[in-house]
Amino acid sequence: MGTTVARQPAIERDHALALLREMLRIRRFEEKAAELYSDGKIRGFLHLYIGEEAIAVGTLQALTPDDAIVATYREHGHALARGIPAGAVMAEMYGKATGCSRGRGGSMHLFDVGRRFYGGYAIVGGGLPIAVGLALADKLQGRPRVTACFFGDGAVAEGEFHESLNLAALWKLPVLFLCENNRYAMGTELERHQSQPDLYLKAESYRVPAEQVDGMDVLAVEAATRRVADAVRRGEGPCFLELLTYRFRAHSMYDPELYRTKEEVARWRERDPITTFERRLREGGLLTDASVATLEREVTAELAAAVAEAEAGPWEPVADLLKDVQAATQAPAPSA
Amino acid sequence: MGTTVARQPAIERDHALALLREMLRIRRFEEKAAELYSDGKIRGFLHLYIGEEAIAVGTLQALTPDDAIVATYREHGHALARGIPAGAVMAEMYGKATGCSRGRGGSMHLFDVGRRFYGGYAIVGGGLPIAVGLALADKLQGRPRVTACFFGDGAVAEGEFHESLNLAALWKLPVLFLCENNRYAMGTELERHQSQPDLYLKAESYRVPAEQVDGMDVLAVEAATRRVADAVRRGEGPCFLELLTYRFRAHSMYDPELYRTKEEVARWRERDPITTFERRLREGGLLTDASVATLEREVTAELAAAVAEAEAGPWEPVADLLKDVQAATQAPAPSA
Amino acid sequence: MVKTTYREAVRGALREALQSDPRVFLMGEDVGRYGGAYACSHGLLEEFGPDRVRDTPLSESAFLGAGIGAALGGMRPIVEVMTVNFSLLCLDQVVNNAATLRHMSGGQLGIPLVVRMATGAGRQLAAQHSHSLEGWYAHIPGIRVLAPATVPDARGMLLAALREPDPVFIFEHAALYPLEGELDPSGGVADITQAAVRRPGTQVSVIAYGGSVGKALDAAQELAALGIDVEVVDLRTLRPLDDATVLASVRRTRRAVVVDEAWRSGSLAAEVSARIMEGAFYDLDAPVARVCSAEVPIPYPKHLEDAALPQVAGIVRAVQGLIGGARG
Amino acid sequence: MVKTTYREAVRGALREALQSDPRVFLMGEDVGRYGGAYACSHGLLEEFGPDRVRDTPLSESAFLGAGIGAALGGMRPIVEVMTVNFSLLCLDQVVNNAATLRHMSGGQLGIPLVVRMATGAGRQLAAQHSHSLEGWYAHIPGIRVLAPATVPDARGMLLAALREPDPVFIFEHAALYPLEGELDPSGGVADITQAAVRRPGTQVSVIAYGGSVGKALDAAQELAALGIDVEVVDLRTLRPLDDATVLASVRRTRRAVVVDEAWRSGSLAAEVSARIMEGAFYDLDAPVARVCSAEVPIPYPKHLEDAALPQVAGIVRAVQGLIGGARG
Ligand SMILES: Cc1ncc(C[n+]2csc(CCOP(=O)(O)OP(=O)(O)O)c2C)c(N)n1
Ligand SMILES: Cc1ncc(C[n+]2csc(CCOP(=O)(O)OP(=O)(O)O)c2C)c(N)n1
Ligand SMILES: [Mg+2]
Ligand SMILES: [Mg+2]
Repeated sequence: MGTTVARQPAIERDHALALLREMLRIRRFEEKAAELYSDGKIRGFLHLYIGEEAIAVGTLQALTPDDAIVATYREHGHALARGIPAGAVMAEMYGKATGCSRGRGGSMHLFDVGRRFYGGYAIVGGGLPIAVGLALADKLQGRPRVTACFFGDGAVAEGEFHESLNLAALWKLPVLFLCENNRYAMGTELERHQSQPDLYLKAESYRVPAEQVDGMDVLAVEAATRRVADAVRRGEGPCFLELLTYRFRAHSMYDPELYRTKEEVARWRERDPITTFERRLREGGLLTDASVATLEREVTAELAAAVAEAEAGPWEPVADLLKDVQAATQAPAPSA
Repeated sequence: MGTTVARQPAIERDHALALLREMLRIRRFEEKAAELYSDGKIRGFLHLYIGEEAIAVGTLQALTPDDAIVATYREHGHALARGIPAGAVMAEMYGKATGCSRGRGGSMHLFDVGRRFYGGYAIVGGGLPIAVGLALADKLQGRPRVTACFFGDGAVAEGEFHESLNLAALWKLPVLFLCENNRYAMGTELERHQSQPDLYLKAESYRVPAEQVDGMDVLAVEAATRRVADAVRRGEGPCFLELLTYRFRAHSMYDPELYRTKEEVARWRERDPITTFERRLREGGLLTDASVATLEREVTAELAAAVAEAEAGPWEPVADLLKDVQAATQAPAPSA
Repeated sequence: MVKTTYREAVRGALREALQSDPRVFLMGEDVGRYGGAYACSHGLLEEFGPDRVRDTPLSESAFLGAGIGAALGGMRPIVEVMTVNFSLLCLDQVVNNAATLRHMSGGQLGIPLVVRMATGAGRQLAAQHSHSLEGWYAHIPGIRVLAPATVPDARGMLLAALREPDPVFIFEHAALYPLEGELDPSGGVADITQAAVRRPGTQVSVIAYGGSVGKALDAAQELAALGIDVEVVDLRTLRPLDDATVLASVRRTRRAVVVDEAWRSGSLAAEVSARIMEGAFYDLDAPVARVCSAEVPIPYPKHLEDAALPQVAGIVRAVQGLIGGARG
Repeated sequence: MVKTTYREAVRGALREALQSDPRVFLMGEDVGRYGGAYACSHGLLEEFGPDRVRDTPLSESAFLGAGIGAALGGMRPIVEVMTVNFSLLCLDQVVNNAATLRHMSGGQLGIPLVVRMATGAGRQLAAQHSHSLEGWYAHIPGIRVLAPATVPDARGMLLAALREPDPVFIFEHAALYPLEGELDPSGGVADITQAAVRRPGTQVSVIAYGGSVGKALDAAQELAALGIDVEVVDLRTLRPLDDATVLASVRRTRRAVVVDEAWRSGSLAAEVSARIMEGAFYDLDAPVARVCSAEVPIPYPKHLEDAALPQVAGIVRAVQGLIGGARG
């Protein structure tokens, strides 16, 4: 297919506000998470999605509750946009038993099987085969569902990317591959880890339809996702979206960011998916200072409640350490 | 680049006879090996190259003694075409201490470091990263050499193929990727294991120049190899040749060949690289019954000597079992 | 009871599973058109069709991971990794996903996945095709590891594995496929929690699994002729190990030899020895001995391969050494 | 003598190697511009340039294999696999190529390759980033496996590894990088054949390696206060194991506890226990005990991670158990 010029569909106000709200929820949540990390409330690795919110929000808007999500260790945004309560996500990052993974996974391993959110994978590329298998199960059971699989530009270099794309294409599986190309794999710039930096061209080499989309434009992301998700759901095989974006913050809280300039970051910040969208809505007369203030107030309130819930949550008792290493009970006998 | 019509360069007689002789040497060697396998002289896995000889002969004709070779478990032809004495190869297949790997590797693991023949790899795809590393060593030491890496169509599905092509292309390493596309990975046909069966297109997706070549035409193979090998040696980065061929025999001696029809095999046998080349030379008046008879006589004599050498060769003493698991002595101290 | 082979027992179990449970499907390299590298799925593609018997590309990591995903999606996949040698390419999916997701998700995810692979040496396939890595799999929390050594276990353990809610890895020693034995075709699932005493004895316990059980029984025969009464224990389940059966045997015999086709250092035999140390130290009359493979890439020639692998003669020597070496 | 850190000792050794041998180059994910995930190569790209300090794509199998090939081609590559957790993706290259080619080629090929990786848990990185798989590497014939536990070893073992004609794998416990210690900057290569007695003692030998050595020493302190005199042995080289030092210690103390951050079943601790069984059984007053990680994917919350890993208190209890449990 190739690059599509970011279209400018007529914006419907409530929907636009919903998109803005979702992006803001993620932004404020992660800004708070960074604070809590400094306070030692959150530990381990913390990978912020700040700057990339339009992707999680735009793509997940276009998917249904029946669809499955497979994400990476940089998945707070996807979890929140999927509807996992902020309190459950924050509690997970605290490591509390009330967390969405009972506190065992932390920031990198958010799960919510009820919402078909199949997690948070911290081995780069490790989620792709899982997504292929979820889609295979749907196809074998004749369920018109999409499995949306998020991964970064760095993951594209891993062998599992290659094997997974071939398998999904060969078997025409309903996988929507969503490549969050933020131009860096940790400290290694795209051109220094990919011989072909136009990643959607790689996808096409598997005969997978692929497009490049402006990942800083939530409407463009949503529109592209709707377009291809329907094809995937109809059983036409996998599709691939390369979502061009940028990570505003360090790779993780350990990263001294020696590999890029403040200027480069500043240039990209001008394309902040939230502020640009907000400006656009104001220009379109869809947003007023008052409505922004309300939005911010509501988001802040939700966040405060989430933190309170995380603080109040209990720790899993040490006695339960070995619980669920394997299932307590055996599976039911074959149905036939 | 894309497909090149197999050109018909003017044939120089001595050279043509040399090519024919090399292909015949391989053919007769393997026909004998099949016999010896039934006799129990050769054991383990035996993968015959019969039908694909034009590739090993054509490519290696175009390479120099300084170039390195990395091959697969189907590498008798490459070893012989590289100049490893037939006796040393046959002795290896017998498991004799006089074999080119001291008998330890057998058919799948032929080595001759003096001839820069870096082996025989039996984990599909496992040789590609090794080839990339050999080429990296040449580049770092400023040696204008090519590392020729042979692998099959099935290997293209492995993650290591993907990682190796990206790395070689990214670092502009002097690797010549030689894909022996014989249309089957064991019993699985090309279209059933590759979503994009035109494998050279995959290579192009890494920005590696690639061509499809008639692998049944020894002259076309040689010409294409010369063309691209020079570019690789000059430091222009890796190249990829997809050599279209067919395996006339079973995958291994265990294979009942349930997955293809006798008719399909028969159709391909009409394109036998040896008989077709022979016919062409006769038509060009370059070959007479007499010269063919001489050739066959010489090849038969060499083969008989090789078998005799293998038969006569000693077994490695059991006492040496642990020899060379690690080097006996330490390496010299750093040069500087 | 019918006379059949280990291979046919596996094939029969696969067939029965595909017939009895629509969620079951088989996936792997050449399991379909080729009929399986070891012919364990011969004819199944024709009988069950390409949706349920799926030939995969050479992509161990992707199709093992796809098996995990399909299990999460409600299927009961049986993944065949052609041999353990190639399973290194998907070990990340095993360790970090298959074995981990249930616990790491706080119990939300279950992965009823069965993975079968051929293992072991002895057929002159040389260093890259002769590994015995069951011990590595037995190190991984969250999975169950089985090593059927008999015709009934080849069938019954596979059927039992399909009842498990968590990943089960079944290691079939390639040398066993032609093994003949009696089978009750209507026999149900096998117990997959206990080791089995294959031959009762009083003086020394020889503990083995998979392809080494037969060698242990042969050694016991020879030793019987020499007047040494050996008990042979087949571990059967490598994870979790059945300590109770092993320790009970050793407490009776007061001496043990552990046989393992893996390289000695870091072998599963080391774990068995350590557990006997911990559980029966005061009952031992002599140190537990190990008969394992030499620490060398397995060479191609028969005489060197034989020298590298555990053999009956070596087991006999080890047992005699214990009897000799015993105190008082 | 200078006061420095484990991290700086590694960095200094890398720098010295790059300076002293033009064949040496460093390759791995983010070793260059980023400065190394653990800052062990900070500044080296600037000093030695992109040919000798090479950032790789996320392609563990390709760049580990490329290290093997470059070594075959006359270079002396140092490959950094960011952490052991990711090394599963290149384990095939390690087992089937790096460890095998010399023997399988009849001695023709040599692979002077050094591979470094961070290992271990303890920083709340959860199940996929907390593995301790040194024991698996120690199972592989054809390679040498090192686990520096001190600042001098962090430097000296790396320099020694670069002298080896065969692949050497160095496991740096991530929790040790900030460790401070005295270093002789002009000190040469370290011995990489022997274990070291880090603290002499008479009543119990506590055998540990890598990140557990410090815990063993702390436990010895506490036990001294309780009047129990503990000897602490640092294995240092995990393959080949230095049996002599271990057995000599156990023969003196007649009791041993093996500490290993790996999961208990199939841990390197099992191998050490089995070797003591085989080499010092008649000298033991009590069964060898193991203190290992719980058999569970390592959880994220601190209290659960602490509960899953070996701790000083657990080592103390194990030693007391032996003293209590001894006969006569
Ligand atoms: C297999 C593997 N190798 C290395 C790492 C260490 N690591 C974590 S994130 C990362 C960069 C991934 O980049 P990308 O895929 O672009 O995702 P991003 O972080 O930019 O969102 C690396 C190298 C890992 N987690 N897994
Ligand atoms: C990683 C791996 N998986 C599976 C196998 C078993 N196997 C050996 S050869 C082969 C087919 C390879 O096909 P291709 O690459 O096309 O080479 P060809 O045999 O056709 O020359 C397979 C599946 C293997 N050796 N290695
Ligand atoms: Mg990125
Ligand atoms: Mg092929």
